[in-house]
Amino acid sequence: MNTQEALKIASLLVEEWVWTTETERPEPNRLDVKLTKLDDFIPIVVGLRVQRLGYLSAITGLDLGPEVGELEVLYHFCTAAAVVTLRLRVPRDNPSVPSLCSIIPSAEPFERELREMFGVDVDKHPNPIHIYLPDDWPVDTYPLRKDFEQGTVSTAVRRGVKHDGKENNG
Amino acid sequence: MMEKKIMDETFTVPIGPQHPALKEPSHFRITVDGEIVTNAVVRLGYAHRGIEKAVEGRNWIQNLYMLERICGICSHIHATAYCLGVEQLAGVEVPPRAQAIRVLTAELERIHSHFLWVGVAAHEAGFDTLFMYIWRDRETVMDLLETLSGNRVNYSVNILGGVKFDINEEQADAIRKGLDYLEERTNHYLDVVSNDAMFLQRTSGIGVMTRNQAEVLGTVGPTARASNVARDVRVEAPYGAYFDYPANIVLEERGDLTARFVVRIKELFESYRLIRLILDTLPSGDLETRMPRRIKEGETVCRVEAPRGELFYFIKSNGTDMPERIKIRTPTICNMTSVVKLVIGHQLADVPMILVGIDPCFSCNDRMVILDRSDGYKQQWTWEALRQHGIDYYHEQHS
Amino acid sequence: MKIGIMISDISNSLFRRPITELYPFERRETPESLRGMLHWNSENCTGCGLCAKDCPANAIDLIVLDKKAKRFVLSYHPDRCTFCAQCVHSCRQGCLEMSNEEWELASLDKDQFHVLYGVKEDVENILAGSPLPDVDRIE
Amino acid sequence: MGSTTIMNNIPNLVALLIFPAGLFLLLCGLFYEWADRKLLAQLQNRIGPRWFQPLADIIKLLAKEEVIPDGVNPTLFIGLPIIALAGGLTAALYVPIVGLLPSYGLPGDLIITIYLLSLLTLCLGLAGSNTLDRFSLVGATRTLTQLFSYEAPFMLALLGPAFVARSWQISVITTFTNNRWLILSQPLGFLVAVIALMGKLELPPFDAPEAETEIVAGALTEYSGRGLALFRLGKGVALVIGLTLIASFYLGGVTNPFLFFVKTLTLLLVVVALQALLTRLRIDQTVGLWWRYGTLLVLAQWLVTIVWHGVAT
Amino acid sequence: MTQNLLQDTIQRLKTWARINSPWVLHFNSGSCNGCDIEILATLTPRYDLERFGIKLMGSPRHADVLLCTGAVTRQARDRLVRIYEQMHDPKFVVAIGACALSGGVFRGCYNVMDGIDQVIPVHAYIPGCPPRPEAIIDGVVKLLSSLSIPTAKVETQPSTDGRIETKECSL
Ligand code: SF4
Ligand code: SF4
Ligand code: SF4
Ligand code: SF4
Ligand code: SF4
Ligand code: SF4
Ligand code: SF4
Ligand code: SF4
Repeated sequence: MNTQEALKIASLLVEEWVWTTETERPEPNRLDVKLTKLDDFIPIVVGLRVQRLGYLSAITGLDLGPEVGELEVLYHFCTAAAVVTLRLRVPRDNPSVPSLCSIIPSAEPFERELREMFGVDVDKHPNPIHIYLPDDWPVDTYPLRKDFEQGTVSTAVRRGVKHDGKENNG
Repeated sequence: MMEKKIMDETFTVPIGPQHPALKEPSHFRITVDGEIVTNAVVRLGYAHRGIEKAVEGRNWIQNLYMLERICGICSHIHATAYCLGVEQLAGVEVPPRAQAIRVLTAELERIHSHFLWVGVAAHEAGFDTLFMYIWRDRETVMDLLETLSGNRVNYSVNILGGVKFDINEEQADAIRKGLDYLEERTNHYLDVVSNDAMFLQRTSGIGVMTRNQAEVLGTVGPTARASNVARDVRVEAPYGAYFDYPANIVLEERGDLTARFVVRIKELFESYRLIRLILDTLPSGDLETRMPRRIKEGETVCRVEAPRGELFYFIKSNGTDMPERIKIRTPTICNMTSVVKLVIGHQLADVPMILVGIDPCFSCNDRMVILDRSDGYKQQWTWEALRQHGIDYYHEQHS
Repeated sequence: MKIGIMISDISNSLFRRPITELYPFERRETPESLRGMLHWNSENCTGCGLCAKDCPANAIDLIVLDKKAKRFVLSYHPDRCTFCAQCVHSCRQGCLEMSNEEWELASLDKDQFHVLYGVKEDVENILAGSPLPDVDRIE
Repeated sequence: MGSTTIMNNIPNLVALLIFPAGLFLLLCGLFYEWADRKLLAQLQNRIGPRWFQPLADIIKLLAKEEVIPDGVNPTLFIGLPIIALAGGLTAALYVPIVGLLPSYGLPGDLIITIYLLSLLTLCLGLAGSNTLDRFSLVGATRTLTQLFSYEAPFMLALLGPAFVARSWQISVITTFTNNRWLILSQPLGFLVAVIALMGKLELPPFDAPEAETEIVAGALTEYSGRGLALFRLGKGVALVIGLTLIASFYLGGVTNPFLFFVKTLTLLLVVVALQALLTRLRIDQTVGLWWRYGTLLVLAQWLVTIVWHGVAT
Repeated sequence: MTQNLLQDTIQRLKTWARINSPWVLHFNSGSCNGCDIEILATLTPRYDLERFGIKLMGSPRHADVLLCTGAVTRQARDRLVRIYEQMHDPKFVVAIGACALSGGVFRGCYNVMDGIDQVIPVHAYIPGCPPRPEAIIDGVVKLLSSLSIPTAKVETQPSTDGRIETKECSL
């Protein structure tokens, strides 16, 4: 499937079907789909999958900041040069998205990363454990949120490091 | 063996912390029901440095160098992906000469990376002579990269808006000469990995992944291409100078470890061809365009083909001199998933083969297995013990 | 299916001198472009601070003693430097350059890794910790 | 700590040195270890270690802190390396090292020698299983597995010359083989003997028991300092003995020092070339290979020898 | 008298052996792999560290020198300390690369400790990103030669063109 065909099928799927979406073409090879209803998300993904529209290339989390009070989750599907992006908005406190693992097995690490970096709860995730962060990472601390301060965690830990009985704080 | 009695309940087998290894450390936790793997989870982060957060606090220029240092093996491709993305956002045209030099460096990097991998994999399989010779010849590329860029590993060829270094005739000749030598050697190595009986018995038919599996599991790069999945960003979605210098895709059908060796080695020939072509038809012109320090607001997605597969960048700018968000998805994580998913439903005894099959360096990361049962009974297993278990298991099956 | 395909390599090597370099006894010539230790020439420096601003590793600080009289001291940390040459590229006055000879920087203690470039007297003043008129640091 | 280790070691060392020709043999072992590493390096197109390297390694190991890990039997932990080395040194008494006549000789000493050589491997295996470390245990299991699969072919291969010489006494056999190049009449036996020797000494590609990429250092993972030094010395000695045996049995005898060095070093070169050429076998492959082909080859050789002998006499 | 002489000789012999037979262990504490491949490159035919008796060991118990790369991520920290403790005396640590010396580009990131010497004592520092294999050899040789002269510290000398290499900086 080439890029143009893929984009065409994708826009047919998301625009002229029963779901409520807003689409945009920010760049010639990209189709940006804003989902207004969380319920539409899984059916659309299944639709993309059935149409064999690319593979899930990445999941990006975005923190729109405490002022907006929302997080955005982006799912990028790639076919040839085409990139179809599904955007979900979730509230900043208590965010949650459904897991894609049952449809797309390779979503697992991406969703785990989303969980620990943004604190987005992934509903029904098979392995909701840390992927990158250490196990002793403080709870409710999400490094990629805008209000996470670089250095707070690291200095706290560094004080704790001891060697040869000497305190070692750089 | 003594493991027998433990085998009949469900328990979790976390394979391996990391090992002072060349490759990055990782760690698997495998849940087993009797003999069948029911779940496997990969745990990364021994090399997690918090880059995605750090980029938000540094300016666009500083970030170039930090992103370049995500990984020392394919540093240039990270920097290229970032530059292409930022230039796209800023709406800046990069001169064709600079684009060509970027691609040339990327292909040199691919050569170094594939040589490195073949060498390490050979060492892993216990064939040190191949490792030594491959790494000896790899020095040829390293020298070329060093004379070209001034550093052997993190070349820093890119700057936003272009490249730092030019190539003169003398350097071009040195590259051509180096490639001639490497091409001859590569032919020889292709012969070794595809025909040496002793080596084949460690690679042939091992870690097989079918085409469908590779496709569904979202594998990328040579791992996918060794299973006949035509996924190569250079071909599917050309970027930079790949429009003018199209690459050909290299596919293998068998999907086993041998195929992964062969794909990588055959890709080298493709790189040699591209580099020669670029050297012969290097467009003239400037090396850089001026970049604004502040980048226009916007978002972009940038995909490039790293030596290990598709590298994905998502860049969002808020109009200041620092990025709002950069998301990096490296190829390794995609292929990692395929391992984790592939083992489910297989015998525990097959796990090592599948892991080793995907990327032999896993076996060097993971040397220890800790049996952690619910009653608090802990036991350490080596990677090898697991392998041994596999061997014993099949011996019993057959006798 | 053959056994021992690498026999041609090893038999070639048997009677040949190894390819090994004799470093540190013999030093190969380093390429012109090699990026080694950073050097600073104060003459043309305008004190714009771009070099310090773009350094990804915060390896350089510009200490401004007197902006009008162009008295600057550059403090450089080779242990933080990633030898990326961005500062060289950023400087429009061409004050900075990277040596292709000085790259064997290993040391047994870390004190070696703080280098101050500048007029001798200024550097010594700073070292002595004497109070300086409106010192301004650009990082 | 370091110096006391040395001081504690001194009685042991002295005991080893006053052993007839012990010191000389140890040096010989070190020399052959060096030759092995150097040749391998040369074949890999690099310079390799300096001539005193094994000596420096040993001295350094002797001077290093010795820690007895938790959960091991200390007597065994300390004793096994000594027994291993002693076994090797004793075996040397029956072998024409440097072309000299063996210091001792009794009927059937060939069997004794081979078993003394196995003592080394056995100690290694025991040492591995004496610790709680998993790498050591796996290493030990592999060592012992390998020992049992290599013992028979090695023995049978060496019995070939013994058969034609009609004696099981090494000195008698060497007198017989002097200037008789049995490699010509028993090439298969020679081949099996060389490969089995490599297997016995765990040289690549049969180094699965101590594969660095798989199990760190196998049975010796927990050993440091003196224990490791003694095991290394033991292996060096075993290498010399093995080479001497094969060279004197198959390569026309080693009746003077010159011939000895030429022949054993040539043999070593063959061994090293094999090391360089072959990919490490998995332990199951190692074992399978031997039971399937090694023993078979040697039996074939025997058959030929016997038939040929029958015809000749 | 003779007792002293013996002691002295043994001491010399030990030092000599130690210098000539350093076995190394390599640990990646969260580096970008750049430094690690250069370390591996020093073992390959072009540079061949075996010339100096340097051998890469797999077990901390066998190693005398720990070659460390990376900025020490929080996950790697405990393991680094454990490996250091498992090594038997006398042991030395060499920090390789800007990351290992100070955190390099990753200085200040939330998951890194900014250098090996924040966690374990370090005996030699090799700057570079990554250092060339020759520079690594140079660093190791400097460490080894310092072992023969117990008080080896490189002299600080003022160099030409007004540049001074300093020991302390009060700033
Ligand atoms: S075994 Fe693993 S850690 Fe050791 S050198 Fe090979 S790849 Fe690196
Ligand atoms: S790129 Fe990914 S793995 Fe690397 S530091 Fe950033 S978040 Fe962690
Ligand atoms: S895939 Fe990642 S780890 Fe591998 S070479 Fe590329 S950047 Fe490095
Ligand atoms: S150099 Fe550029 S960024 Fe700096 S002050 Fe001047 S205009 Fe602004
Ligand atoms: S690709 Fe990701 S997981 Fe692999 S080394 Fe790089 S940051 Fe780590
Ligand atoms: S070379 Fe790079 S890291 Fe070093 S001082 Fe210059 S900008 Fe900073
Ligand atoms: S960029 Fe150049 S002119 Fe500006 S402060 Fe730095 S050295 Fe001086
Ligand atoms: S110093 Fe440079 S090459 Fe070494 S680990 Fe750090 S970023 Fe990578």
